[in-house]
Amino acid sequence: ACGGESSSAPSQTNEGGTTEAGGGEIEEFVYASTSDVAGLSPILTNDSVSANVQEHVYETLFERDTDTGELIPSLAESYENPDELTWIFKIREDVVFHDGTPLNAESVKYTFDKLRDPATAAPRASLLEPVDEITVEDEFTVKITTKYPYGPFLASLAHSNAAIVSPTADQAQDLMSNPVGSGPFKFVSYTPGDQVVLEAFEDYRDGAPDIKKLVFKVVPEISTAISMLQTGEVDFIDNLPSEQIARIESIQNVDIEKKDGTSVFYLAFNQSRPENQDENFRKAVAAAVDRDAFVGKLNGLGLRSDSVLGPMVFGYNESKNAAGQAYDPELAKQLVEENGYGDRTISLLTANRDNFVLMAEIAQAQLTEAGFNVKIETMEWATFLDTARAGQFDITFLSWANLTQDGSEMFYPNLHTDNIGSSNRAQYSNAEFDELVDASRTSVDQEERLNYLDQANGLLLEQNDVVVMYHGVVTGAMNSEYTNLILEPNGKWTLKDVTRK
Amino acid sequence: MITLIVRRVGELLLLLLGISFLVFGSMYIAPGDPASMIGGPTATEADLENIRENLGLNDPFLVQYGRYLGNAVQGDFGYSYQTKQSVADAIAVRFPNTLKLAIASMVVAVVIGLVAGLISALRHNSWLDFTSTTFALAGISIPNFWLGALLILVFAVNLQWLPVGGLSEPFYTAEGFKQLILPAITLGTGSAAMIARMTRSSMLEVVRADYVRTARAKGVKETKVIWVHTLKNAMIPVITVIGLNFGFLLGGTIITEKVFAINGVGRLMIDAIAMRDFPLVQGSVLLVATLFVVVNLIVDIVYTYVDPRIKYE
Amino acid sequence: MKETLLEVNNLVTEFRTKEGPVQAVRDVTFSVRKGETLCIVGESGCGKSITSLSVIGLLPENGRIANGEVRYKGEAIHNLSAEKKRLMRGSEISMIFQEPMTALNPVLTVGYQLREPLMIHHGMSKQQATTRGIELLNQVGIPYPEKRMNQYPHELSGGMRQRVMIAIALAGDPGLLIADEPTTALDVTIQAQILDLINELKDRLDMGVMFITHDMGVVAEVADRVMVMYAGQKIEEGPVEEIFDRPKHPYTRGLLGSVPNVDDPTFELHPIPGTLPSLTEQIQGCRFHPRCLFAMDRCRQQVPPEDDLGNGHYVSCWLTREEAVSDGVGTNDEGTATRSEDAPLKVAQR
Amino acid sequence: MSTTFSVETPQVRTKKKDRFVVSTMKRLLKNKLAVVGLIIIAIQVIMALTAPWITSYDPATQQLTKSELPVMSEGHILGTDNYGRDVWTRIVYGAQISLVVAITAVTLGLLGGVVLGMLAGYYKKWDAVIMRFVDLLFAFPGILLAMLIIAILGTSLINVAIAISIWSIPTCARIVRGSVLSIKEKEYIMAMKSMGASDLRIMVKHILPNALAPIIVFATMRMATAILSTAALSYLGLGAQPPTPEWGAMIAQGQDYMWTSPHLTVIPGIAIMLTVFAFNVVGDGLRDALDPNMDLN
Amino acid sequence: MVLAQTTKEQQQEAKTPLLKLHNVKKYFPIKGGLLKRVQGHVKAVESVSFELMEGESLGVVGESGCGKSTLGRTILGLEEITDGQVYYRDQEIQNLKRHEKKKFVKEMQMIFQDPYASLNPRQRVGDALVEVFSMHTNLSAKEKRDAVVDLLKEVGLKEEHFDRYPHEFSGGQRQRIGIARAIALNPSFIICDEAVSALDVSVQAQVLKLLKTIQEKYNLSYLFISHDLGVVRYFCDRVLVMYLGNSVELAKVEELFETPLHPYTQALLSAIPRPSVHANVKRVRLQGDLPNPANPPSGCPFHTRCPIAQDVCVQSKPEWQEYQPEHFAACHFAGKSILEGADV
Ligand SMILES: Nc1ncnc2c1ncn2[C@@H]1O[C@H](COP(=O)(O)OP(=O)(O)OP(=O)(O)O)[C@@H](O)[C@H]1O
Ligand SMILES: Nc1ncnc2c1ncn2[C@@H]1O[C@H](COP(=O)(O)OP(=O)(O)OP(=O)(O)O)[C@@H](O)[C@H]1O
Ligand SMILES: [Mg+2]
Ligand SMILES: [Mg+2]
Repeated sequence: ACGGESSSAPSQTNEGGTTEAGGGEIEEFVYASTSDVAGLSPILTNDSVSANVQEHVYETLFERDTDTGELIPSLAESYENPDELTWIFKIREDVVFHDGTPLNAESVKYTFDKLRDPATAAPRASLLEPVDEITVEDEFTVKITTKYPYGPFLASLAHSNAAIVSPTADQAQDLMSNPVGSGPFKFVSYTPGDQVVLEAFEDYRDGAPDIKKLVFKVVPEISTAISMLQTGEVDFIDNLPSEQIARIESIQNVDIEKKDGTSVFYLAFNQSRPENQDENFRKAVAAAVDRDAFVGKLNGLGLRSDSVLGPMVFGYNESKNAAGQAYDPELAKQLVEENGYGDRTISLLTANRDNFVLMAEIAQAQLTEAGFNVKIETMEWATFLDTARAGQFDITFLSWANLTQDGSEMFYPNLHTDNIGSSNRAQYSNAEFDELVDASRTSVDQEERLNYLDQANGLLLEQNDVVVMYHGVVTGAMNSEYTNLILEPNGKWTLKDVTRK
Repeated sequence: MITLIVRRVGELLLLLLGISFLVFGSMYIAPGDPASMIGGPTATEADLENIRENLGLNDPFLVQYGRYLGNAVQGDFGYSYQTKQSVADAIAVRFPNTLKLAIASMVVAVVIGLVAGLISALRHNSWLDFTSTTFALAGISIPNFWLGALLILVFAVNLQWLPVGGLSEPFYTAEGFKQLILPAITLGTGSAAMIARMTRSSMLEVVRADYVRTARAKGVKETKVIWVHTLKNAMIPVITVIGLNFGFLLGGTIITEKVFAINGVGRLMIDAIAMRDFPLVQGSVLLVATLFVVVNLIVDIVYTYVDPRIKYE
Repeated sequence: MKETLLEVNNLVTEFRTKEGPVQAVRDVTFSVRKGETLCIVGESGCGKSITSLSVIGLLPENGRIANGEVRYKGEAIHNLSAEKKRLMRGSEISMIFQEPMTALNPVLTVGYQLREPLMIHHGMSKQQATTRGIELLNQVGIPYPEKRMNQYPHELSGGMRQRVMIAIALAGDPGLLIADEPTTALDVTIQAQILDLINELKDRLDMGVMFITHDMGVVAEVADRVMVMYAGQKIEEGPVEEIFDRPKHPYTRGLLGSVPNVDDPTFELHPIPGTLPSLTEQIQGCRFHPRCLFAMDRCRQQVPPEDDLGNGHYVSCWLTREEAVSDGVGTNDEGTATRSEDAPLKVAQR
Repeated sequence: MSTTFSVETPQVRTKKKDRFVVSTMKRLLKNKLAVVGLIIIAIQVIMALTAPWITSYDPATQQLTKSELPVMSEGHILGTDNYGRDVWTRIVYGAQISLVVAITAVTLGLLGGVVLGMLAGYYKKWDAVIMRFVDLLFAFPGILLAMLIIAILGTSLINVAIAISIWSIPTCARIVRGSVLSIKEKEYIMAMKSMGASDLRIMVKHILPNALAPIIVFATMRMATAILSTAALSYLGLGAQPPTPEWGAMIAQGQDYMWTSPHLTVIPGIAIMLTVFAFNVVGDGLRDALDPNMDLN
Repeated sequence: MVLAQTTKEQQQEAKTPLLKLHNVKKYFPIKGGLLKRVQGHVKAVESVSFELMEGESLGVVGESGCGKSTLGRTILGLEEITDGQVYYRDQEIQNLKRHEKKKFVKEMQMIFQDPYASLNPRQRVGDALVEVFSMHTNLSAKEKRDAVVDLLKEVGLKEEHFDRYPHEFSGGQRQRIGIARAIALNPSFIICDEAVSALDVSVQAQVLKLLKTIQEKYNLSYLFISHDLGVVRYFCDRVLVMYLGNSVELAKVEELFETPLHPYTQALLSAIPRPSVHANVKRVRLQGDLPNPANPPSGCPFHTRCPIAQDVCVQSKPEWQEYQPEHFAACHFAGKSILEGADV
């Protein structure tokens, strides 16, 4: 892997050293993630780590343009939308799965039906929830009808869990441990808890990638992973923690890539509690929390905007950048004083991972400053999800990665009345808001949708129902021997174009 | 001996029954829904309900536990909720790493512990004794997550002598051996200290025994007094400590595995608990408990060789 | 008279303790001849064991011979090098201890422990040592010696263990055997066996024996000569008949008066009041005076010198110099001290 | 009248004070390491008790503009952490937490262990049942047990204390049982039985005080373990709730800054190590002072 | 000093046995095997019967492990009796309820062998004695203390000893404390289990004298367990000889020492080292060791070591018979001298 030039890396691979002239194939490329994949079947998983691997093995009908964020066809060649409820997709004809099976309309129907089937218990079955029926029109044409007009449908199809799997393979083997897709990399081996190894798919339609062997390694401690990046044991890591950015920057043989992202981190109120329905209370909280100072702490890995839909999300409107209650400690203190908000103990629920603790600690300190009486309750993820879903908190921090980069996909699960008791952890219920979101979901006119989403966004900010802490910045750090990493705003990345510098 | 083994196996089965009930019960009452861990934050209530039904989580506790036991008796320890992989397979992949780590740590612990303990005892009250006692106590006092991080910082990142993490290479290769060093030290230090302490006090006690005086009265050489008439007797309590520590090591690899990116059972366990992956938690806890009992059984058997007074009928 | 084996002159043994140095043996002089048994008697803690350990050179770490000398066959041995002392132990002087349970190493076979001195002192091969070991076990009266060689101490009874200890002690053909209360832990019937064995071996091998005990019965049984110790000092010494029939020191008489006689139904006990002083206690004059019923002013001020009463009988007591001993104190036929007036307990009225 | 027996005791006259405690302490103070340990513990206790007076900062107050100041910065002798909180203040308040959690955990664990061990040792018929239960806890990997308990009870220091206490029970029960088994055979227990003393009286008044030495040593050593375990659990994110200045949590948090501000991990690391070391050496010293031949395993 | 005395003759005439044992047995189960089931028994006491009169001292002698202590404990109910009856003043006392037992607890006391182990080392001796009164009387604190001080004086200690710990006393003094505790509740019967064995001769003599004085004062009965025949001869009125859990001989002390009937008694007597250079006792040495009480020999338990054993001794167990008035023995050849059968 190390090419001819001297490298600071102590031999991380035993086959290192063999090189060839020219553009340079990359014999082995190692990516480290802090947790293991749940599995390798897009149908049965729903986590970003698994998605990272799956992105390289499978393909979806549509994808986002990395720069513009627009949806562009991928496996699909084109689509028609004859009426609001009907979608006709033309599938590319030159695609084969790694096992040799040709990818066609039948494969698409098979995959989607499997995903929808309750017996499969697919975690992301809801992606295709609006789908009514899927029919194969001809070898490479598939028609999908929906139960109701569904605006973000194409975005759903670009979701990595909607990737197309090889029906023959799915029937023959367990895709969870032995995946077969049509992507640029072919599955080699999976050691649970340790690593997934892929190799370049020589018959890939756009030509085989330079990376010949791609390793997804589990390194649970990010510090360890960074150390390994430094010693050359690892070539690429993503999701750089803001606390360590300075350290990574100081490492010589590593390049950092950054890009504005779609994820949003926000403070939410438990709106099922009457105390929290008090508009002034929320206003006081919003005024007390200094988001600018907080974003400053992120060392450039956060984007400051009041808008719930960030710049990289469909539905964003610049005008909402400062539409929320601005930081105003005096106002906060005054409100607290006037209304006696300091008298009750506010439980600030937070999961003990990512930046949540950071947000909680800073917010707690600032709220305390303003006169509130806040007690942090950290929980492990599993308990947090349950506790939040059941609405046992006053304030919490939530986040949304928004893989589809579509505003409806943020608002509907997180804030729509339909989802109270499940993903609407804020227990937020506002008829006007629901209406706007429904409209944005059912309309297929993108301009119209933009408008609905912006109005909904405004509604939330006006009443400080959501206090946005920051929007994520997508990051990756790669060994500087290599280049051409594709980072997407939703946090996904592709290594298929990576080449030696 | 056979009776001992048979009885211990019987006790082990009872123990495992108890532990499995405890684990099952605690996972059952613990908040956190496995379904929502599978479904992720986006899952709808319908998705979750579907998953729950699919995993049989809606059945009453005793039905679930009974089903688990029934399968376990037939050697089927279930499938991971998350990965759908069989628990046996999931553990089989990781166990060699944990075992490797535990054995390497034990080697470190025993070698350092015995040497330090013996030096302490034989140079009783000298500065060597004082130093080694101090180090032993310091060894027990270091939080191992901290020690691990410091070792990485010094030996892997700054000096670049040893790899930062991983345990993928076979231990007999140079690379594999190097991979083992830091984690083994991190994990073994505490045990080394305990063994050193026990060796020291046991030696000091035995040296005062009447039979040592007898040996001297016979005119036995001082070196032989130590190696023949003292050491074996002194080792008896030390063996217990070694056995117990090995048992603890097997169950205590969690933090070391995390720090050194080792794919072992310890990490599997915490991940499984965090993900509410009941079958995996069960499987790995039962494994660790079994090992603990087996190791102690071996210790008991070793006893009969070291101490002829011990007889198990 | 047989040749003198062991001579101990003015032995002082000192311990370093937290309270400073203490003397456990204070200026003790005695000797043992070939084929003779010297019994050392005295209450627990009077320094019997320490005396014997000083002789064989096995004092505890904090102990040392502060003064005096120990000679074996005329040669001073208390200041030999550690290595020379080691070679002397087991071959010239052997020792057996009180607790046969703990004096043998529980994890080594009887055979191993028995072969060891043979190989060390006679340079025997393992084979030879085994053969000789079996002979030795036979000699000390252990049935099935071949089988015993492969057994562990815990598989033997207490009496058998003590026999093994004796066999080990004899293995190096020592000239002097030190037996430190070898029968205290045993039952009377077993004790009788062991005492017979030691007597027999002594005669057969013409050894000198230093026999430590606090049981006057045992003394009468085995001793040729007796040395009585009190609080680290020798207070009386003499042939066994002298000591039993004409005890001179009130302490010796007290000891004899404290042991009920099995054969005499009319026997009355005459206990010595009080207890042994601790090592640290400062006592002026005779160390026994606080417990002595006949203590005089002189006793409280001056240490009594040792008087030679002839016949090998020595005593350190001012009373022997006073002619008026018989005033109030007589000696009965048995030689036990009696007093005209008893010293009963003061029993308060309830 | 007749002569009176002198029954003067040569020993020094007794003060009303408990000689056992005094003499143990005397012996303990002869042990240099133990003295060092005692001093460290004393300092820690003082720090814990006087926290508000020896620092003018609040452990939770942030100064985001003054974050990650190095050691010996102006106004912040040990620097500040990533939130600009004064590290010295947090260490001082952390001492409180470590002590309180450890004491709670050890006390609860002792309670359980002593009761179980006492019953098992004293009543033959209960022995098997209790000891099997103890084996069960024993065979259960420690951290895992704690994690399960915390998973059930939720993340908080109190639950950490409970988890650690449960974890202490088996060892304590074994030690107590061992002592009880040997003490039970002592003649003074037989004597009390022959006097018609009740089992409860025998256990509480006659066995317990004599089984105390190993329990005290165990408790001291367990303090060390408890502090370490609390830190480990906090490190795993299962202990202290932010912004509680728990040392383990401080290490975990500081670890992200290990390369830029190493003092954030090194200082709490040293604090833990010193404290744990102190309890260990004192425990060790106590063991020697109480009974050099005692076997804790 | 006026002692409340009744002469021994008077007591004997009264003929009310204070304590009566009838075929008392005590077996300890040996557990083993896979399920720890009972695999056999240590027959620690195998059928012992005797009567003890008021004011009398009965010695129990025998080798270590022959069941002396077990017998004592069984009488006190500290060990559950396996079979047989124990009567105290004609009332059967085994299997009594707790509250019924209390009465007898005051009546029957025990003094133990090891002066270092028989006092709670963490309890001041005064408190230890006070506790006795607390358990059985309703005295006030002051009264209790006074009573304890009296007791201390009674056994030759002083009031100032009240606040001391056991380790501050010598062995002999501790034994006095043990005696004080035993007599605190005014018992009629005391079991002395090797009460003087661990003491130095000089101290032993002191304690024996004290025990005698007290006996006379309170008309106590002693069951005096010892392996020292000299002490027994000095101290006791009658002697029971035990061997391997069996009573082999019982007689008045003079008679037993002058004309022992059982070969074991004879051997025991001949094995005692006499503290006199003039004693000329014919010695018979017993061969071998005590058999294992878990696996006793058939027939007469002594036959394996008996110099005069015949076939009948191997086959049948001799009965416990009264050969002379008040002189019991269990031997097929009772009265035969072992000197005849032994190679001396
Ligand atoms: N290592 C030591 N350090 C200090 N004092 C000691 C040491 N060993 C023995 N002593 C003291 O020396 C004195 C004599 O002890 P020694 O063992 O000789 O007594 P003994 O006559 O053999 O008694 P016993 O009959 O109990 O065996 C005792 O007071 C004892 O406490
Ligand atoms: N609790 C017990 N469990 C099992 N066996 C016992 C128990 N107590 C005593 N024994 C056994 O019963 C037998 C008689 O014991 P006991 O203590 O009564 O003998 P002893 O005559 O008092 O001996 P010693 O003179 O040594 O005190 C011994 O073999 C002993 O091992
Ligand atoms: Mg001695
Ligand atoms: Mg007994």
